[in-house]
Amino acid sequence: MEDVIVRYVSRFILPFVQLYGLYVVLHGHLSPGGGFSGGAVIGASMILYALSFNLAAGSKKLSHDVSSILESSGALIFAGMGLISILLGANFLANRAAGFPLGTPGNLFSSGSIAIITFGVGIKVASTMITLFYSLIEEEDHSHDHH
Amino acid sequence: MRKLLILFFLAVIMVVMVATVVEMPTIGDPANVTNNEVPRRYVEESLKETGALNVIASIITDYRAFDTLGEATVLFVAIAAALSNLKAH
Amino acid sequence: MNFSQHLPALIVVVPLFFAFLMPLLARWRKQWCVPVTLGAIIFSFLAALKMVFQVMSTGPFSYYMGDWPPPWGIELSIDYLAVFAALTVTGVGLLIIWYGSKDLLHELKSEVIGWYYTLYLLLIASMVGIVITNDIFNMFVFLEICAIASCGIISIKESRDCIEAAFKYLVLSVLGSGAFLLAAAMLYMVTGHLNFTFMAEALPEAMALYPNNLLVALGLLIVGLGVKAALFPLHVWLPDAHSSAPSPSSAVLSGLVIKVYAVAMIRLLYLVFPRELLGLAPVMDMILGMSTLAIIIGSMFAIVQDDIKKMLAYSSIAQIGYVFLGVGLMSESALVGGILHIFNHAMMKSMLFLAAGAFIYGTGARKLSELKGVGHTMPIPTIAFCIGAFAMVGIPITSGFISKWYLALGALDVGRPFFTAVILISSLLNGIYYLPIVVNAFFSKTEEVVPEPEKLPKQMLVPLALLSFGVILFGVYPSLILGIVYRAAQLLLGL
Amino acid sequence: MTITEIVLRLHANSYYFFAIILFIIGFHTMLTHNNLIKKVIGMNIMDMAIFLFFVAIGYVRGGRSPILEPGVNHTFINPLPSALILTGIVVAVSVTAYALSLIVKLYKHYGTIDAEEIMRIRGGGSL
Repeated sequence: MEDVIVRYVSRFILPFVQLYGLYVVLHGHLSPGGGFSGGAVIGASMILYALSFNLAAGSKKLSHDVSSILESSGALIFAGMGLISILLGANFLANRAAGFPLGTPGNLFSSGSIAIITFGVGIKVASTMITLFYSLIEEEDHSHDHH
Repeated sequence: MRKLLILFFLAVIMVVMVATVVEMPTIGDPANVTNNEVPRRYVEESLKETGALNVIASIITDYRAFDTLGEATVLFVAIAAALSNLKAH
Repeated sequence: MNFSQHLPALIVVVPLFFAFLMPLLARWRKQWCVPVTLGAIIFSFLAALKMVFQVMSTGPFSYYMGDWPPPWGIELSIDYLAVFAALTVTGVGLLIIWYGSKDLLHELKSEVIGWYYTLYLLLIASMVGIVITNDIFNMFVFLEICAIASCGIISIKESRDCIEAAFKYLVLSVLGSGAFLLAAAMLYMVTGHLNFTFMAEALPEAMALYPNNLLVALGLLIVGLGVKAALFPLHVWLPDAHSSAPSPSSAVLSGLVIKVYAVAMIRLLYLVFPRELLGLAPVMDMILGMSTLAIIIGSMFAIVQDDIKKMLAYSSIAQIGYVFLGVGLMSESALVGGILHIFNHAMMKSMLFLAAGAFIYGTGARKLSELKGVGHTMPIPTIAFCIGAFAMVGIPITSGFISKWYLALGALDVGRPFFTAVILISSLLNGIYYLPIVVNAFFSKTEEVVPEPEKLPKQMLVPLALLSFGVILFGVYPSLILGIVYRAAQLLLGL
Repeated sequence: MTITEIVLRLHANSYYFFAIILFIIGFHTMLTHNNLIKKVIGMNIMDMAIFLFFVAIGYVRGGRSPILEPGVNHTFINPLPSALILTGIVVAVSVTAYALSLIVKLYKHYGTIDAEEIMRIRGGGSL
């Protein structure tokens, strides 16, 4: 796609979209939203980047190695928090019972494991969207090469 | 012929479902059986028990976090299945 | 910190954790994939074994996820049926992937093998999750993981039949999950709970107010899980999916995955729905009718197949009929037979599929007619296949006989000898399609010179030998597992 | 039950009613269209109908979305169905992504995404 307006506008709004996505993820325990919605916003911003510039530029920003590390780490953070709860003497995925500090309600750093898990889910969702998008698009390119 | 059969089949499903909708408890009625001690505790105690203002967040990442782990796993399995399928051919 | 009290969570989470790690290992430490996969499943198997002993000595117990007690949090319920099914899944699953560690190198491209282990671990974890969870929504989530992972291990093979079969399977599974979720919504609406125990407590009261609602929910559940378990008229996806997949996938899909859905159905029907509701509509008679048709028609389709894996797939449709026959008869012996058949058929059918995989590995032959004289060139897989075939027919001293025996007894107990006759006829039909293969394999000599088959590695022979040993062992000493199966049946029937 | 009563009940439970209609539309799309992409779209419509149905269970008249403000008392809706459906949506997305990847591959192997055409190429069976 070689559209000047699309490129210019998306270059302008991309940072805001990503910042907003990050905001939604980090404030998941305080306001509407959370890991899924925020992760989806971040993922969508990367897809917008790839669509308005081109695929090569997009995959240069996020290589396959990095995206597969991100995918695994998002899920591993989640499962790891559960295992930490067990190590702390509570049941799997316990929060208050495992002694995570709940902090002052309303603060950014509050509610123990919830914030961390939300962050992990955010990473997971964003990287999943990006990976699926790129792998489907790349497949399309390959089949064009074949024919 | 096939179309007619499908339409008949769907009509039967629809009649059965609509008949059950007629019998279902009214939407939004505070006396419904779903408004029992379960959501009450979520709404009243979640601030004290989880420290999160967003009750939905406290449910999906604390009270029922195992579902959400399952859900992250669904995303993961979708990636694994899709990528393995795309790479295999 | 007492580690063993967390086994119910760890049995699911450890395979999940290593599945998350697997893509990284596949990228940078390829040689670790197999040991890590085997290690994770061995851990789950040992955990299941430990829980079996724990349940047998101190009775069922539950585990609260996140320390939230049941109606608020998710409860894992470790009862007799759950540990029995978990032991079956992890034990047979371990042998299958052990076999697969060599066979897959033959069947798959090297860059996707890491993904195969990922999907396999996720599949095992989700199956264990389905059988031990006590929460309907949690079960739905695991059903979805299981559905996608089982399609994934089909479509991973480089063949267009696999893709097409996986797509058909996926669409029907999703329909099934949709029906399941709708049923869960209807049950939640009238009970206000998602936990099975609390639901069961609230249902008698709800039944008086909303009987039709519950009947529709019950119908949706049976259709939803029936599609996934390939209960007779809903089986259309199974033959293609199970025959085109790589052999380890066929073994796990036919041996374990469809059984897990049957276990889920057993739990819901017996532990959640009140008996009076089952009396309102002839639900159990419907299940009996469907399973009878499955047994007869599945066997008949199997007779006319020429492809060995397709024949085994059709035979699975017939065999899942036995399980549902045990569910529908509502008598203790029949239920024991049904639950026992889950275990026995898991072993027999995985063994048969693995043996068929070994034939394909060694000679490349898939057609039954090409397997003449294979007993002389590949003795161990052929002997395993024969033992499996005998067990399928239900010849004494094999485990297949025991489960059929209990099913037949159960049918007589409730005064329905018709179903005993069905079991006898189907044994005959099984004989018609299994025994010629056995005879051909050993006693017929082909005129042409057969090329020497490829030598099978130890990793493929040992699991086959262990499975055939198991089939004989549990045929001669059924009392090894009958104790837990009896207790499971008694708990389910409320005796 | 008279017709008026039925209509009144359906009006009171209109979300359930329309969710069922949407479900039937999705199911119809899935059954009648040969285009595989349309089948996937139908699958999604069906899933969304179920989600709508489930979320409607949680509504409480006059309730607000369950974001707490310390010190202020409101009536809230039942948060449980909403939380569950958040999970459900992600499940539907994953299934769709995988189904689309399968369709890409089917297109590559058969050169078409029409179910009947694929069946004709394979010879027999039904999708």
